[in-house]
Amino acid sequence: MQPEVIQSLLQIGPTHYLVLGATLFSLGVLGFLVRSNIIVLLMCIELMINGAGITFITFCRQLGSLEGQVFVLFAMVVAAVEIAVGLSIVVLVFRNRSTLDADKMEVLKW
Amino acid sequence: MVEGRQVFDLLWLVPAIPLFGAIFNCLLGARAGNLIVSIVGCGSIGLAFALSVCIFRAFLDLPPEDRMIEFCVFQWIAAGNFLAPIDLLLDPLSMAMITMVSGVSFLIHVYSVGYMEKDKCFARYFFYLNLFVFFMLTLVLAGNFLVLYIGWEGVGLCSYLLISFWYEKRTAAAAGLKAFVVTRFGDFFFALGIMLVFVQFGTIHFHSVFEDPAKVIDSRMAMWIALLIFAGAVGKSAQIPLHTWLPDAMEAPTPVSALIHAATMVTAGVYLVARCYPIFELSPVSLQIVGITGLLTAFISATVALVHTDIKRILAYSTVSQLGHMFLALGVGAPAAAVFHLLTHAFAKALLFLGSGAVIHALHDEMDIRNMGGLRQYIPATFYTFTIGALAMSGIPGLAGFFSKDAILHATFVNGGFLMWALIVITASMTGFYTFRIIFMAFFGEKRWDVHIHHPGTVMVIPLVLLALLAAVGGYMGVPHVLGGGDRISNFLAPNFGNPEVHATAEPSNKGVALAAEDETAVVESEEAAESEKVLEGVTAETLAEGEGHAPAGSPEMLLMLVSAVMAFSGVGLAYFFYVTPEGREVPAMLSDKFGAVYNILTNAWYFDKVYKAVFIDTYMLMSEFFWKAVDTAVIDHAVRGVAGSLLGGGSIISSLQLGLVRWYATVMVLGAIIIILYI
Amino acid sequence: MDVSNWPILSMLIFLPAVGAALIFFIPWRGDFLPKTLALLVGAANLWLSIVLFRSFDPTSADMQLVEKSAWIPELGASYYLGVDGLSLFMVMITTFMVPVAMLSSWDQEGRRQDLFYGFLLLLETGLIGIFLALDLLLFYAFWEVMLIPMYLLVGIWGGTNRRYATLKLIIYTMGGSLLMLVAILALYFFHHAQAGEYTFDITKLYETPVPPHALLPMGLAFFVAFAVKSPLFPFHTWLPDAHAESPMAGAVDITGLLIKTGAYAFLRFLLPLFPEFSTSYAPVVVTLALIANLYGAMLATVQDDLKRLIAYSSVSHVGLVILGIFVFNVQGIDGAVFMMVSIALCSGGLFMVVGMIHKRSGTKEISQLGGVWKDMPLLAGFFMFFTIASVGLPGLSNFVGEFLIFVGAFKVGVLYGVLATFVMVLTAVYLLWMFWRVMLEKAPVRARPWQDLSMVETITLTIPAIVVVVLGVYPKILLDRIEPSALKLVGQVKKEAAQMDYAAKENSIRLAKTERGESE
Amino acid sequence: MEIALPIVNLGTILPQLIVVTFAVAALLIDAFYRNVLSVFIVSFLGLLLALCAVYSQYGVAVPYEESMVAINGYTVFFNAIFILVAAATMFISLGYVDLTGVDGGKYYPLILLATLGMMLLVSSRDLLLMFLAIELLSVSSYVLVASQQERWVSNEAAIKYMLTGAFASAFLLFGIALVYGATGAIDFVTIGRKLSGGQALLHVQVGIAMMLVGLGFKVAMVPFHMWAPDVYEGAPTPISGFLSAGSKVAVFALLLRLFTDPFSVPHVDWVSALWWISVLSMTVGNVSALLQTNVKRMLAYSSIAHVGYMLVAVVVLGERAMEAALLYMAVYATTGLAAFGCVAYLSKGSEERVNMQDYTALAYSYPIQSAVLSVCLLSLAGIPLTAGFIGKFYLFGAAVNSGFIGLAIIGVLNSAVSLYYYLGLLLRMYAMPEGAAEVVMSHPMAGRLVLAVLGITILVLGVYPSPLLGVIKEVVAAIASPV
Repeated sequence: MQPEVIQSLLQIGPTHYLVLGATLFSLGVLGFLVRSNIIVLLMCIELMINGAGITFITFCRQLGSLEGQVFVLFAMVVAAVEIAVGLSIVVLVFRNRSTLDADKMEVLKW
Repeated sequence: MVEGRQVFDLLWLVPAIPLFGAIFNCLLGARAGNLIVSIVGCGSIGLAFALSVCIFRAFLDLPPEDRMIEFCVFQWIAAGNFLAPIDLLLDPLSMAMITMVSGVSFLIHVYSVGYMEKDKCFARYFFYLNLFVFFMLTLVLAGNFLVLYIGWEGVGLCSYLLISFWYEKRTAAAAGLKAFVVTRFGDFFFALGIMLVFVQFGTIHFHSVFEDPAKVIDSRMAMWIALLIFAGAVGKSAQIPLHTWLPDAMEAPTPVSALIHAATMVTAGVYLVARCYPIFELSPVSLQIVGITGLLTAFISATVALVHTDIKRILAYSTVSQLGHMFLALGVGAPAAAVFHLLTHAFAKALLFLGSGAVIHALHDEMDIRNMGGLRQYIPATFYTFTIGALAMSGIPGLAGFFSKDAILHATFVNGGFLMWALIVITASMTGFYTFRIIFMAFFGEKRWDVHIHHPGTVMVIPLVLLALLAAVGGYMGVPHVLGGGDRISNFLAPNFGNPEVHATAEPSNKGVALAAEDETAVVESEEAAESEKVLEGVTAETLAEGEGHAPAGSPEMLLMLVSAVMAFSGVGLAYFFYVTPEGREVPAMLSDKFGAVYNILTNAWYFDKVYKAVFIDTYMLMSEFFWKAVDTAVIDHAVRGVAGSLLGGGSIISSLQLGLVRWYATVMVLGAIIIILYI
Repeated sequence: MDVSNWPILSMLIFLPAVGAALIFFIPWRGDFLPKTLALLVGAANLWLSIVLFRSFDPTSADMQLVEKSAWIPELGASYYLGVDGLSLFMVMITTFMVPVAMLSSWDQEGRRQDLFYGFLLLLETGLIGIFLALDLLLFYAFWEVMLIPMYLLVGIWGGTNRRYATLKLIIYTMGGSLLMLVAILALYFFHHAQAGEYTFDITKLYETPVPPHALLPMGLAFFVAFAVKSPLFPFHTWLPDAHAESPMAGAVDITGLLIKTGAYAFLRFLLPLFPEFSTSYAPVVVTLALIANLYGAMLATVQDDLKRLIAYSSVSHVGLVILGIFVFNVQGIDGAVFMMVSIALCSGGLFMVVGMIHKRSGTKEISQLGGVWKDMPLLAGFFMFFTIASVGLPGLSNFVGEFLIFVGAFKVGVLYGVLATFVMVLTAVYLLWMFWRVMLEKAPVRARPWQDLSMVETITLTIPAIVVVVLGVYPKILLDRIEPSALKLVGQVKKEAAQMDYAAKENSIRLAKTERGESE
Repeated sequence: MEIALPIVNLGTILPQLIVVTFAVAALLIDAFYRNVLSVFIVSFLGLLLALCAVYSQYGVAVPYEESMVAINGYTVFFNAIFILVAAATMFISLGYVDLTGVDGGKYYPLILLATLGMMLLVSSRDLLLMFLAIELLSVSSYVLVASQQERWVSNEAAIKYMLTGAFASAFLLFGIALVYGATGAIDFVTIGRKLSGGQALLHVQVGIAMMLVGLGFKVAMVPFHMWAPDVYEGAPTPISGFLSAGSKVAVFALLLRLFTDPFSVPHVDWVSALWWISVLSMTVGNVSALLQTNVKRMLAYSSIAHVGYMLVAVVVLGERAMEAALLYMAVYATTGLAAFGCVAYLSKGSEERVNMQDYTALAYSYPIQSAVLSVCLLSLAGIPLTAGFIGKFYLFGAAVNSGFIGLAIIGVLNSAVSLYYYLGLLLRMYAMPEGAAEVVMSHPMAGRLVLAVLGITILVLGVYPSPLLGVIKEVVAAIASPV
C-alpha cells in the first residue's frame, strides 16, 4: 500500500466523520432490530439521530454553510421531544402492562 | 246471401269464425254451460263450412284460368327485403281443402258433443278443437310460406294440446310431447326450406315463387329446397322415419284422432308437397325420394297394422300407410290422384275412427279388439257405417277408396314400374285384411266382454251416417275415363297441376323413379328420361287429339283395376278365413309361433321407438348432463372460484406477515430501504 | 296537455329516482302506501314512455328528442340524452316491465317492502339511463350504478344462498366493465389527439378511428364488459345463480331488463365505435353466440331448479340475440331488438308464473312438483301460454324475433342459419318437458289443494300476455321504428352491406306493391 | 460568513398563528378550568378563524423565495382541507370522547397542534421547516393515539406508532443530511437547481431513498405500511380518521411537491421504484383487506390501497396528474374521515363496534350512520356518481394519458377486487334483521349532522364535481410554473 494512502487514512478528514456518522446510524438501526426493551429501542433511535447529526456537522464544515448546524440544534430538540413523549407513553404502557418488552405487544396483528 | 265475386272478400272469415269460436270458448267457456259451448263450437265451424260452400259455388262459376284469388289481410313482418304479409290464396287446391276440412270438422264437432258430454273439461276441449280448425284453415289458405308456417305450427300445437288432453295420464303427457317434438324436428327443416326459398327467390310469396321457378334456380338448388320442404312434410304426415309419433297420438280423445290424426292435420304434409309441386317437378331426385319414402311407409306400416290388437293403433298405422300412398302418388307424378286420395281417405278414415270411438264408448273405453266381438247386434248403426268405411278404405270397387287408390296404382304402374306397383298392390290387400280383421273381431264372433253397453246417441250417429254417405259416393268426383267418368277432380285441379293427362302418362322424372326402383345407373336414367320426353310429347299430342275416353292405355288400366280389386277382396277373404271360419281360427296363432321373429318385429313396429330412444334421446340427455357437470360447473365456475380463492388465500398469507411485532416492522422497513437504495 | 316541449327523456330517468327518494326519506307507516306510491310512479313512467312513443318519428334514423347540456365541462363530459329506434323499445319495455314486476311481488312476504320497491325504482332509473345516454361517461355511470339496487334486491330479499350469488353477480359484472373504463379513457385521449377536444359524446367518438395496435385490446375490453352483462357463453355462469337466488321481481328484472343492457350496449357502442373490430372478429362472436344458443338449451334440459332452467333458457335466447346483432344485416338487427323486447315479456312471464307456484309450494325443484294443473287450471293456462310463446309459436312475439334472426344468419352463412334454427327443436324439448313435469300427470298427495291465481296475480299475468299476442300478430309497430336505425347501424358497420340492403328493400317494396296490385 | 435570515411576514402565517394561539389558549383553559366543553368551543373557534384567515389568503401569492412560509393556491387549498378535517374530527369526537374516557381537555388542543403541523408542512419551503412540521404532526398524533389511557389496544397502538415513527424520522433526518451534503442547501429551490445541474452522486441517491423511507412511513406506503393497520385499529376511531384523512394527505401533499420539482432529477430512477411501490401498495392493501373481520382494520388496509392509487399520480407527474392527485386527496380526505366517523358513531355504549358481525342489519337501527357509511364505501370502491369515482377516473385518466396503461389496468383490477369487501360490508348492513332490532344508542346530533354533511358532499362531488375541479385546475395552473 502506498505511503500517501496510509497518510490520508491516518489524516483525520471529513470522510472519517461521515463514516462515523453512518456507523452510528447503522448501529442504531441494528440495535433497534435486535433488542426488545423499549427503553433500549428509544436509545437506539437516539443513536441514529446523533449519527445524522454528525453527518450534518461534517457537511456544513465541508460546505461552510450554517444551515446544517441550525438543523442539528433543531434535531436535538426534536429528539428530546420525541424521547419525552415516548417515555410518557412507555410509562402509560408500563402502568397497564407492567412490562417493557416490545415483543409482548402483539395484541394488534394480522 | 252474398253473390258474385264479393263473396271472395269474405274469404278471411273462413278461418276467422272458428277463431272467434275458440276465443269465446277460451275466455267464457268455463262459465257458460256445455250447451252454449257446444253451440258456439259447432256453430262456428258450421258457419265456416257454409261460407266455404258458398265460396265454392262462386268459385265454380269462374272460368278455370282465373281460378286464382289472392287476398292480403295486412302486412305482418317486414324487415329489410324480408316481407311476410298475411295473405290468403284461393285456388282449386285450397278450395277443395277448405271445403273438406270445414265439412269434416263440422261433423266431428257434432260427434264430439255426444262423445265428450261426460267430460269436465268440455269447454277446454272445444277451445282446442276450434283453435285447431282455425290453424288448419289458415294453413290451407296461406298465400305465402310464412303464413302457411303459422298454420303448420299452430296445428302442431293443437295436436299437442289435444293428445295430452287427459293430462293426468302419464302416457298422454308423453305422447303429446313426443308428437310435438318429432314434428318440430320436421318443422326445423321446413323452416330452413323457407329461408332457402327466401334467399334464392328474394320473396316467400307463393305466386311469385311458383310462377316460374326454373327461371331462378337450377335443378340442384330445387332439390335442396324440395327435400327440406319434404322433410317438414315427413314430420307432419308421419312418414318414415318420423312416423313414430302418430300411433302414440292415439292417446287423444277419439274424435280428435279422427279429425287431426286421420282427416286433416296429418294430410297437411301431402298438401304442402302438392302446393310446392312446381319446385319438386324441377328435380327428379326429390320426386324419387318422395315416392320411395311413401312406398316404404305404406308397406311397413301396413305390415305393423296386421298384428296390432289395439283398435285405434291399427287405424293409426293404416293412416300412416294411406298417407304413404298419397306420397307415392306425388312421387310418381300424380298429384291430383294424391289429393283425390287425400279427400276420400279423409272421409273413410274419419268414419272409421268415429266408428271405433262409438265402439270404445260402448264398451267403456275398451280398446283391445281381442276383448270385443259380437257387437253387430248391439250397436247396428255403428256396425253398418263402420263396415262402409272399411269397404271404402280397403278399396272395394264402387266405393270412394277404390277410385282414388286405383288412380294411384295406375300412375305407379305407368311411371313407377312393376316393382313399385307390385309392392303397393300387396299393401292394398293388407289394407283389406287388417281393416276387416277389426270388423270380424269386433262385430262378429262371440262376445268377449261383459259390461252394460253405452248406446251412441243420435248426435254421434248422424255424423257417422253422413260420413258413411260421403265415403260411399265421394269417389264419384274422380271416376276415371275408362269407366266413362270425367275424372272431374283432376280437371278441377288442373290450374294447380296442369293437364291431368300429362301427369297420368309418362313424365321424365317419374320414369326416373321407375329406373331407380329397378336400380339402373343414373346415366341411363338421364338419357332414358330424355327420350321418354319425346315419347311424352307424342303421347300427349295423340291423347289430346283423340280427346276424352278410351285411350289405348285403357285396356291395361282396366286390367290393373281388376287386379287391385281382386287383391283387396283376397285380403278381406283372408281376414274372414282367419277370424270367422272355425277352421281358420287357429291359423294366426300358428303363424305367430312359426314366424316368431317376424312377428316380434311387427309387434314392436320394427323397433323404431327403441332405436330412437337409445340413439337420440339418451345420448342427448347424457351430453347435456356432461356439459352441465363438466363444462359449466367444473371448468368455468371453478375457474372463477379459483381466481377468487387465490385472492383470498393471498390475502390471508400477506396479512399473516403482519406479525404485530415492532421490531419486525422495523426490519421490513430497513429491508425495504435497502432494496430501494440498491434499486435507485 | 302539451307535452311537446317537455324534457321527456330526463323525466323518464328521474321520475323513478324521485319516487324512490320519497319512499326512502318519508317515514311511512306500514308497506301499503309506499308500495302504492311506487306503483303509481311506475305507471306514470309508463305513461311518459307512451308519450315518448307518440312523439317519436318512425321515419328518421337519427337521435330524437335530444337533450344536451354541459355536465363536467372540465372533462368534456356532457349530459347528453337521445332516443332512436334501437333504444325506444328498450325504454318502453323497461317502463312496462317494472310496474309488472311490482305487481308480481305485490303480496310477497318479507319485511321492509317499502325499501324493496324503492330499489326497484332506482333500478328503473339506472336502466333507462343506460338506454338513453349518448355520453360515454354518463352511460358508464348508469351502467355501474344500476347494479347497486340490483345487488341489494337480490342480496336482501333473495334466497338462502344469496350472499354467494350476489357477490358473484357484482364481481362478474363490475369486474367485467372496469376494464372498459380504461378503454373508454384510451378512446377519449385518442379522440383528443385527433380532434383536439376532450369529449365523451359518442356521436363524435364514432368518427374516431382507433389506431390498429390498440384496436384489439380496446375492442376486447368493451366486448368483455358487454358479454358478461349479456351474458354470452363463457361468461354466463353468474346468471343461473343470480336467478335462482333472486326474489321474483328481481328475477323478472334480471331476465327482462338487466341482461338486455348488454346486448343493447353491443348495438349502441361496440359496433359503431369499433366497426373494424366488430367485423373482423364477428366469426368468433358468432361462434360463441351459437354455442351459447345450443349449449344454454341443452343445459336447460337437465336442470331441476325451475329458475335455473329459465335462466339457462335466457342464456340460449341471448345467444340468439347476439347472433342477430353480429350478422350485420337488417333482418338480424331488427330481429335482435325485437327478440330482446320479446324475451323480457316471455321469460318474465314464465318467471312470474314460477314465482307464483313457488309461493304456494315453497319449492322450485321440478322433481317435487307435478300435477299442478289440477289445482290451478288458470295458472296452468298462463304457464302454457308463456311456454309456447318462448317455444316460438308463430303469432306470438318470440317467433317474429327468432325467425328474423334465423333469416339474418342464414343470409350470412348457411351453417349459421342451420345451427341457429336447430335451437327451435331443443327449445321445444326442454320447455315442454318442463311443462310436463311441473303441470301434467297426477299430483302427489297434498295437505290441501293450492289456491288458484288471485285477482292481482291474474292481472299481472294478463297484461304481458296481451302484449305478447299483440306484438306477435302486429310486429310492425316495432319493426317500422327499429328499421331506420338498424339500417343506419348496418351502414356504420359496413358500408357496402348497407347499400345492398337499401337496394334490396327498394325493389322488394316495389315487388310487394305490384303483388298487392294484383291481389286487390 | 453571513447568513441570510429568512424574512417572515406575520400576515403570511396568520392562519398558523391563529391555530397555535388558540391551541395554547385551550390548553390553558383546560389547565385552569378543566371544562371540556369550553375547550372544545375555543379550539373550534380557533379553527373557524383560521379558516377565515386562509380564505383571506385565497388568490394572494407569496413565493417561496420571499418567505419561509409561502402562500399559493396549493397551500391555501390544503390548509383549508386540513382545517375542515380537523373541525370535522372534533365534531365526530364529540360523543365519542366522553363515552370512551378520553381526556378531552388535551385532546382537542392536540388536534389543533397536529393541524398546525400539517399546515406548516404544505407551506414549508425548506427541509428544516418540513422536518419540524412533520415532527410536530407526528408527536402530537402519538399522543392522540395514546389518548385512551385505559384501553390497552390504544396504548399498544401508541407505543408501536411512536417507536416505528421515531425510527422512520431518524431515516428521514439522515436522508436530509445526505441531501444537504450533496447540495449544500436546505431550501427546495436551490436543491432542485443543484441536483438538476449536478452529476450522479451516491449520497444523493441514498439520501433521496432514505427520505422516501421517512415520508413513505408517514403515508403508509408498502413496505413501510405495517404500522398502519395496528395503529388505525388501536387508536380512537376519530383519530384513525384524522390520521388517514389528515396526516396522510399532508405528508402526501409534500411528497408530491418534492418529487415534482426538486427531486425530479434525470439520474435518479425513483419513478420505476415508485411504480412498484404503488402497485404493491394497491395490491397488498386490497388483498389483505379481503379477509378482515374488524372494520377499522379493513379501512386501514383500504387506506393503504388508496395510497397506492395516489402514488399513481406521483409516478405519472405532469399537470394532469397533479390535478388528479389534488382531487383524489380532497376526495379521500372526505371519504376516509366520514367512514371512520360513522364507525365511531356506531359505537354501542363505551366500547366500539368494530366486529363485522355486529354490522348485520344495522341500517334499520342507525339509518343516518349506515347511509353515510354506505356512501363512503361506494365512494371508496369507486362507484360512479360518488366522489370516489371521479377521483379514480381522473387519476387513471392521467395515467392512460401519459402511457402508463399497465398501471391503470392494475389499478382498475384492484378496485374490482376491493368491491368484494366494500360491498360485502354494505350488504351486511342492509341485511334483514333476524331477531328484534337492538336498542338504539343516541349519539350527539351535531356529529351526525356533520356526518350527513360529509356524505352529501361525497355524493354532490360525485354528481357535480365541476366547481371543485375548477378550483383545482386554478391551483395547479398557479403553481405549474416551476416553483
